[in-house]
Amino acid sequence: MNPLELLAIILLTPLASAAIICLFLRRGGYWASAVSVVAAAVIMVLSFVFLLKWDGQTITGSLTWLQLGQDYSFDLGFLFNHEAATMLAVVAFVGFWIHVFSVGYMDDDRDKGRFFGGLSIFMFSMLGIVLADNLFMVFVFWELVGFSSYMLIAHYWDKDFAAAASKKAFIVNRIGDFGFLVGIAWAYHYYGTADISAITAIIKADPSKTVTGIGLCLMCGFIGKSAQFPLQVWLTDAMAGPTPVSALIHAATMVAAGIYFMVRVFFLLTPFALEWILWSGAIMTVFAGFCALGQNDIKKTLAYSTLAHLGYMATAIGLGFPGLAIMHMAMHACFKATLFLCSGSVIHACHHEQDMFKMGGLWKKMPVTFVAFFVATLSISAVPFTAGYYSKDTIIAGAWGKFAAGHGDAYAWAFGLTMLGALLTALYMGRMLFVVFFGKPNSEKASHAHESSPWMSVPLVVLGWIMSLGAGWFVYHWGWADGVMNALVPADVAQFMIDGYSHAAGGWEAAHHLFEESGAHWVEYLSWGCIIGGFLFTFFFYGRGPAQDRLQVKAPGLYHVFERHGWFDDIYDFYVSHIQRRIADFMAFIDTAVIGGLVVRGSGAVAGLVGMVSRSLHVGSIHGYVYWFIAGVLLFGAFALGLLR
Amino acid sequence: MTDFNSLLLILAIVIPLAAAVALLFGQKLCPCAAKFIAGIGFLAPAAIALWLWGNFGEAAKTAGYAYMSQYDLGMKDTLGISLYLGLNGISAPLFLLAGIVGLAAGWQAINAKAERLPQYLLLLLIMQAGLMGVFASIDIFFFYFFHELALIPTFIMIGIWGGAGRRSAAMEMTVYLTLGAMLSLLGLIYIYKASDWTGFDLIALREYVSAHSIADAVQHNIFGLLLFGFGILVSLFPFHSWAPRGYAAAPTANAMLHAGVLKKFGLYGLVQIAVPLLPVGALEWNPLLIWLALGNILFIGLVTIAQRDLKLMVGYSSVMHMGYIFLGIATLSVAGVGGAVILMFAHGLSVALMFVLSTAVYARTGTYDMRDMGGLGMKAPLLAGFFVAATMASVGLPGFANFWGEFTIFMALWKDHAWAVAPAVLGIIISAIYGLRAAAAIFMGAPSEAFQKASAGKAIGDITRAERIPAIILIIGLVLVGFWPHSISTSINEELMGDSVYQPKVLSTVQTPAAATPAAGHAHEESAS
Amino acid sequence: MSTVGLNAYLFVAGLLFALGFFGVLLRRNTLVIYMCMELMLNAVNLALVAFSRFNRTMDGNLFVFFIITVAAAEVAVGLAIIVALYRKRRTVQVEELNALSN
Amino acid sequence: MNHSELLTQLSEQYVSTNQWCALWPEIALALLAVLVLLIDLFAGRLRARAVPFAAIAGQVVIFAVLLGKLGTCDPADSGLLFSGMILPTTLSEVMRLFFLLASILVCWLGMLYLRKQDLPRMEFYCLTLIVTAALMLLGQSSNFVMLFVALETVTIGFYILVSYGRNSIFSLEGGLKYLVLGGTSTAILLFGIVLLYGAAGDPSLPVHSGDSLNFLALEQFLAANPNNVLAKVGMVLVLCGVCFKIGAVPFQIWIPDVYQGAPTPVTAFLAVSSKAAGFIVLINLVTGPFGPMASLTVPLLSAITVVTILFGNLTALGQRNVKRVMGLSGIAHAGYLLLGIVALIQGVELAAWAVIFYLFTYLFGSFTVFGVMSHLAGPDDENQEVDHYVNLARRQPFLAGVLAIGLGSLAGIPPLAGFIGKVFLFVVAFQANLYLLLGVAILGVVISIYYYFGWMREAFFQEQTWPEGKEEQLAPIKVCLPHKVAMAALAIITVLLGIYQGGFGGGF
Amino acid sequence: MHDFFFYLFSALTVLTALLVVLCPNAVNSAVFMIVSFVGTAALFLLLDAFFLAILQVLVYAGAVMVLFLFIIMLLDVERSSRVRPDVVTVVAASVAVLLLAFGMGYLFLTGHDATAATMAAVPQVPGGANPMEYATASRAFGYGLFTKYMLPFQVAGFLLLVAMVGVIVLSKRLTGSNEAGKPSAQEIRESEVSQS
Repeated sequence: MNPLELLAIILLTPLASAAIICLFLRRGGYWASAVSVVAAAVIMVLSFVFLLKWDGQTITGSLTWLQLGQDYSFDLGFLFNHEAATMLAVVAFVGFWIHVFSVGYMDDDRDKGRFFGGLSIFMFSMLGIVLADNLFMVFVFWELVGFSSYMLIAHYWDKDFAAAASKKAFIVNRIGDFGFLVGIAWAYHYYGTADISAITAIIKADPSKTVTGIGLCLMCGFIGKSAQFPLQVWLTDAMAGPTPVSALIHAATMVAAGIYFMVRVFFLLTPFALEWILWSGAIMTVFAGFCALGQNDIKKTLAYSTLAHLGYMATAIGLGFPGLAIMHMAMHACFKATLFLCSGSVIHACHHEQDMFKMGGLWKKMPVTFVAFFVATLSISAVPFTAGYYSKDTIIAGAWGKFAAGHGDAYAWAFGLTMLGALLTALYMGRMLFVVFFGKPNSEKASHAHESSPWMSVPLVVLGWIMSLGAGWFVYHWGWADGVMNALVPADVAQFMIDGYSHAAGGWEAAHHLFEESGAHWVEYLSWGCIIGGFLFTFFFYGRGPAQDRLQVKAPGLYHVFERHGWFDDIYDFYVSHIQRRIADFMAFIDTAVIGGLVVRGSGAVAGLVGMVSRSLHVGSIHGYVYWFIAGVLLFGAFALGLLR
Repeated sequence: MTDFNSLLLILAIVIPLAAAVALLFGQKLCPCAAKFIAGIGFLAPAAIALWLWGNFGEAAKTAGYAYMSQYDLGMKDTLGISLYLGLNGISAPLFLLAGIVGLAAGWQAINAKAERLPQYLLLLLIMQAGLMGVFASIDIFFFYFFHELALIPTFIMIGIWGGAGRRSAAMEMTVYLTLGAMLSLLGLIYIYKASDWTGFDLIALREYVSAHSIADAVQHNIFGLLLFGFGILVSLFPFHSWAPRGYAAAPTANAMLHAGVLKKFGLYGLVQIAVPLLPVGALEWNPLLIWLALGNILFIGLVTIAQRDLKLMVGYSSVMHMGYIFLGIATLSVAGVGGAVILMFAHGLSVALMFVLSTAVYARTGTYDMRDMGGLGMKAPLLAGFFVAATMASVGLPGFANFWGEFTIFMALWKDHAWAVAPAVLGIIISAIYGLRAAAAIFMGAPSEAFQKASAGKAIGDITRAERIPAIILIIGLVLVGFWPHSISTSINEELMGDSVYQPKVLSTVQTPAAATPAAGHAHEESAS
Repeated sequence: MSTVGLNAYLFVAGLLFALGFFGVLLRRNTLVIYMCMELMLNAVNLALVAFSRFNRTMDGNLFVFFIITVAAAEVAVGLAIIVALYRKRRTVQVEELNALSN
Repeated sequence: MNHSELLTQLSEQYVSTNQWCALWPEIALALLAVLVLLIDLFAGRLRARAVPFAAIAGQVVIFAVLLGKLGTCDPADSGLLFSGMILPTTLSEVMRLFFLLASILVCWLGMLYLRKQDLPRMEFYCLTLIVTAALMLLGQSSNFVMLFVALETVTIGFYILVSYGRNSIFSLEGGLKYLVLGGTSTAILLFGIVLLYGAAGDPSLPVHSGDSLNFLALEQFLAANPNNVLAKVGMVLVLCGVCFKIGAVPFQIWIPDVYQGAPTPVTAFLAVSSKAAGFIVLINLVTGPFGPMASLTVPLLSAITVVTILFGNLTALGQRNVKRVMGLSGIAHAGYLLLGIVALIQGVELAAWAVIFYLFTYLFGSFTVFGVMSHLAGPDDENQEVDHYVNLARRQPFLAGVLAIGLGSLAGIPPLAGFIGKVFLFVVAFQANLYLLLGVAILGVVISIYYYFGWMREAFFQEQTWPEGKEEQLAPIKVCLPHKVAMAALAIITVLLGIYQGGFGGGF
Repeated sequence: MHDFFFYLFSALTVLTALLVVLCPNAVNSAVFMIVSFVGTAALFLLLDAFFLAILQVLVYAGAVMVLFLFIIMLLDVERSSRVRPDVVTVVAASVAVLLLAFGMGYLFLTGHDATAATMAAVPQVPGGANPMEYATASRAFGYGLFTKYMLPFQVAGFLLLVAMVGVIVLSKRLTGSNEAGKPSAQEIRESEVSQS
């Protein structure tokens, strides 16, 4: 089969699934989930078949979708290269397992049709972003993932917070899309094409043709989608959606799409744009880490963690290691999905209780979940030889390497911030681990918790036990882990992550190499120290299974800052409910009072007034009327005599 | 000349009229007979439009027009007016739009349970006939004539079957739209004069213009007249005050047809008549047009955000979207104008859909005030689904036809007016804000107290078949074009490519005699931005 | 032989016309107003005859004949109306005849 | 001096042109009027039905014959008739039809009106017939004497008709006002004629004429002496008189009061026929004798046009009495028509047809409305408020529909005839480059929408605060079949003329 | 001689006309009106329009003014005609009329004057050169009326018919009320005005 056709089938399968569910299975809950899961399975199988057969060459192909005039055409096309391969693997693999998990998690939900339809639409849109070969098409699917995200966040739509969160997510994403779209238009007119490969060729031929503005505008899209500063506010609210959604969309794939896109158009980014990304990413790692410490909600904590790790990815891009960012994205997809799924499992077990301090002591009741969570915690904290270690630590090290290689002080700052971020990761993850799983149950619901069904636990095992632990390791030590890996992961997928970028001077190896050159091994030790120190501190500070947050007790002010997320939401809320609304009301006032009232109806009133005056001239007296005549005669006569001209 | 398909074209106008006449004389008929007659009156044009659309690609064309036929009604020799019908690449999709929306509106109306239903349907049928005529006319006088024919029932329908505040709304709308119509009429007659009394036949006029173009100053004047005349009819900022109030007061089927199809008259006039015949004028008025269109998008967008009344909001949003279309026309390029035409098509479907659904919401909540709603989605999930789809369509989500229009316009706009892109794109945020806010306020969250009180003891069902079918008709149109824009873009593209005005080269040569003014204006905006 | 020319007659006619107008404007009695209108017609007649004489054509004189005929008919009808109105309103004063007004 | 020689000369010069056959419709009308008198005298009990029947049927026959002969004989062949008193043209032929049609409709309205009144009946038809005959002559006259006599026949006829409702002080007062103001305007007109006569006959001037009351002679004189002050003043005074007839500012002031006071059919007669007569005279004047004075007439009439359109429309705003509305809107229509006249003076020949066409649309539109008004009017004829039309669409949907068509046509709404009429006028105005006037005209049209639709609004839109009991108090309105047919015919013609103009559009 | 008579009669005409306007009593006005008409007739004589002078005296001074006087007496309007016009009316009317008179004066006193020389003798009946030549004999009227002005003459007849019918319509008492017993709205509203 033609590879393009295969890709098209992969892309269209979820669309077909969504269409079937939307048209026929709106009320057929189980059938809908079956269709959706089968579609996800087909995607996964076909993707891996495709990847295994792929020879590593870039595949492109397109057809015209809309043509107007000679110079404007909107193409539908695929650009399949290394980052696409990685992303495809991640989306297909993680997506499938989360689908499976959802079957269990959504077991008692009455709107399964809507949920699984949404998941299918999401898969479709996400795959579209992965495969798109031009900016226009990226934008199309960009919007569509935004929509599916909106739809899934609003799954519990009878809840006010879900309604608000979905709205917020979509609108904030649109703000990002505003810049994105401007950037696309700019790029399109500047380069005369929206095709990514064509633009690549142009820039390769003439590197001076990069424009900071275009990069920054495109970055807006990334900022919105990947919830970077200052548009990060929507992601934590997005946790209002069902947990599998949080896992798939708001942790593993969609939010990473921003990173993926930045990697795709990496060649467009000027040093200035990169530095901007670097700073925003690095600061986000710390900021989100602190905020995570102030959350009681298990999912919100994870959401901040996601923000922080997106910050890491951004840092990697900012450092100039797009491959590394992709790799971290892949690793993050594994462990963060695991963490979310675990939290989903816990929440499901605790009858939708999300407050960590009402849980506790769950490790005995839910061993599978616990193990998965534990492994993922290690991974996210970048404990050596777990998945996170290979990517995250390399980012920190890469930052140092850049600084050491004399590229500027900004890299030192980036290093410092990311390192602090690593410490914070250990802190909030440790806090979570100890609070949720150790000690004694703190509530009725937690005490009745029990392990979830196989639908949920199997994905936990696959994603958590195996992938979180092994992904990076397999990747890195590919050469001698052949036997194990072959059974689980297609060889090439892992390989791309390494050598797909090594030659691009922006991959994992490049970063690692740079770091090795600097010879600063203390960095490694420091990061280990951070991890160990962080865990120890949390172990002692929070204790096992506490009923309340000790930080909140000891330092309420600080905790409040963390909890309120630096009052970002409040500022935005203030803007929306006061400033924007006042402006809108004022405009509406102008519209109704001035334009509609004063001008339009005012002129009507003036006409009416003049009419009243002229009407009052009809006094009814003959005399009054004869005056008109004599006036008329005089005027006419004067006119004839030339007195009026 | 008059072959079968040409006959069909005129039948698309005559059948609704005949149905209207039948209803007029058959007022004593039983309601089902009236419904049946009206049903034929709506179904026939839609079917004909689809058929003609399907055959458009293969049809024999003269000067880009297919299915031509001409009838002299007495003014051909003196005023050069004749009933001259045909479809070209731009009018054909809009003709189709008129057919589709007409069918949807007709269906809605037939099931509307309106008081004095036969009269209601009668007026709607007249409107439908006018709409079919507008886009089928080659003669620009009849183009105008049919528009007015379709406009008149609006006033009456608003007055009789309208909602709150209809008396003043109908009056304001009538007076205001008459002003617009009169200005555009003057403009059209002016064209007749400026072209040495060639007549009102668009084909001949184009030939005339290509042979000897109209003097620049005259072009300037005519285009100004047409711009403001059409602008009022299309609710160009700041001439829009009639629209939201009018739509809010209008009965649903009427609002669907008016906002969906009739309003496209002015835009269509600009694309087909004003710009091709008066390229220099278009160029000179362009800067102002862009500013006004941005006013539509930004100012009206913000006003829309402030609306609490669902129907007013839909009305305002429809005004806002006109801004995009004006921008598309202002690009004066194939892409931009093509995008504008696509958006005209798409907006026609989506706004009609919004009106259907708003009415469906009203039927359940008993109010249009969004603050008194909430949580309707739990009781009417399908309605909610439709509504969200409609919102997303009007917000410009890919997969719906609107996206193509908006996106293409943004892309085309950059070429000559890069500064205007950013403010224009701001509109996508604004429309997302009000669209989603409405969806959330109506369908999501917990029911408001007022709604709980109002709906206490009432069974609120999901969308009924009468409401569903128009909605489905419209959504199918939106999605089909959304997924396969070629379906309408091909003919538009061909037509526009044949139009020398929209070609970049020709414009620049045309520009030279009057280059000073537009160039200066342009430079001014560049610095202003 | 006289030195009085056409213009002298015309001036007299004009003066009569103006006086007639003055009366129409000034008087409140409908009958007198009506008489003043006859005065205006009379002025016209005078001018017409003068022109006719000085232009040496008969048409002016013949026109006067028609004007007198019409004036007589008008007077008859007008007086009938005034009388009928007087029967209803018991007045012929202009200021009291303003039932029709805004 | 040989008297027989003189007589021979006279008969050769003047009597040989007296072709009475050319005036057969006028003569037939006059005879019909006499017949009506005779019927009234002798028919006894039958007369209540016989008189209107005879009047209408007779006119219809004349109308049919005239219509049949239209275009078969070229009036230009006959040339000057009655020693230059009469100059039939295609235009005047058409206007004959116009006046006949209007007269038939007035008689029809008269039947409706007189049914509700305690008034003498027969004389109404007799007067209408004679006035119509005079109107027809007026349209053809090409001599000021003829013009004056015909005009006075019309005017005196109208004095009587306006005061016809003699039981009503309003009718009589309207008659008196029309009498005084009409008399004044007659005097002004006469003074103007005299000055023209004097100037054109002055032997000391070039191209003076021995027949200086004749239009042709006058035209030649004015062409040769464009700066003669007497002639200029005479001309504007004549225009004053004509402006009184057509109701142009500042000679429009009588209109609302007189229209309100006059019986409804007479109001219609005044609004349509009298105004049309003014316009046909104006057309004859500006294309004939005043043609050379375009430099004076164009600015003067342009200014009048502007003021007339604005005054008529603005004053009609907020007017509640429908007869006054019709009057004031009639002023506005006169303004639109003046637009055509100005274009005509500028040399746009089509303009005459535009004016005629507009007059026809105005006729159909007006009579449609007046027909409805006559049905709704109570015995107190002058008291017809817009408020009486509330809920008409429910009480009598047929009348409401007809009213809507009539008002729509007057407002100039497609697809009704009035719209085409306006388009026609606009086109000719464009041909004459009258941009300012066009601007004012559309402003006027826009304003007019307000009161026309305000009226329609009362008829159609249900009053939300309509008290429950009030509806029953209103007597049901009955429309007999013949009246229904008549009104439906008017409405249908109004619609058809908007869609298909046929010969109307092309100058016959 | 001619001049003297002109000044005399024109002064008489104008002054009596002024008195017509100014006389508060309608009867007096009517009487002065008759004098004014006679003065005009005299001016006609000066202009060699003998037939018209006679006609003027007969029809105007004789018939019309007598009719006026008759009606004035009949209506007995002395009561209200005593009311003097208010100042505003006087001023406004005077200003308007002065403007008018000024215009007339401007028109007639500044224009070219056909001098007395053109007042040359006129024949009794028209000569052969111009059948409508000015002539003093009343026969000349006949020539005009029955040849050139035949049609207006006939129409004038109908005009008189109209006037006659009109006066009858306006004045005759209806014998059999068509819809008797139905009080009209006017009657109710005008109940304060007593019927004659």
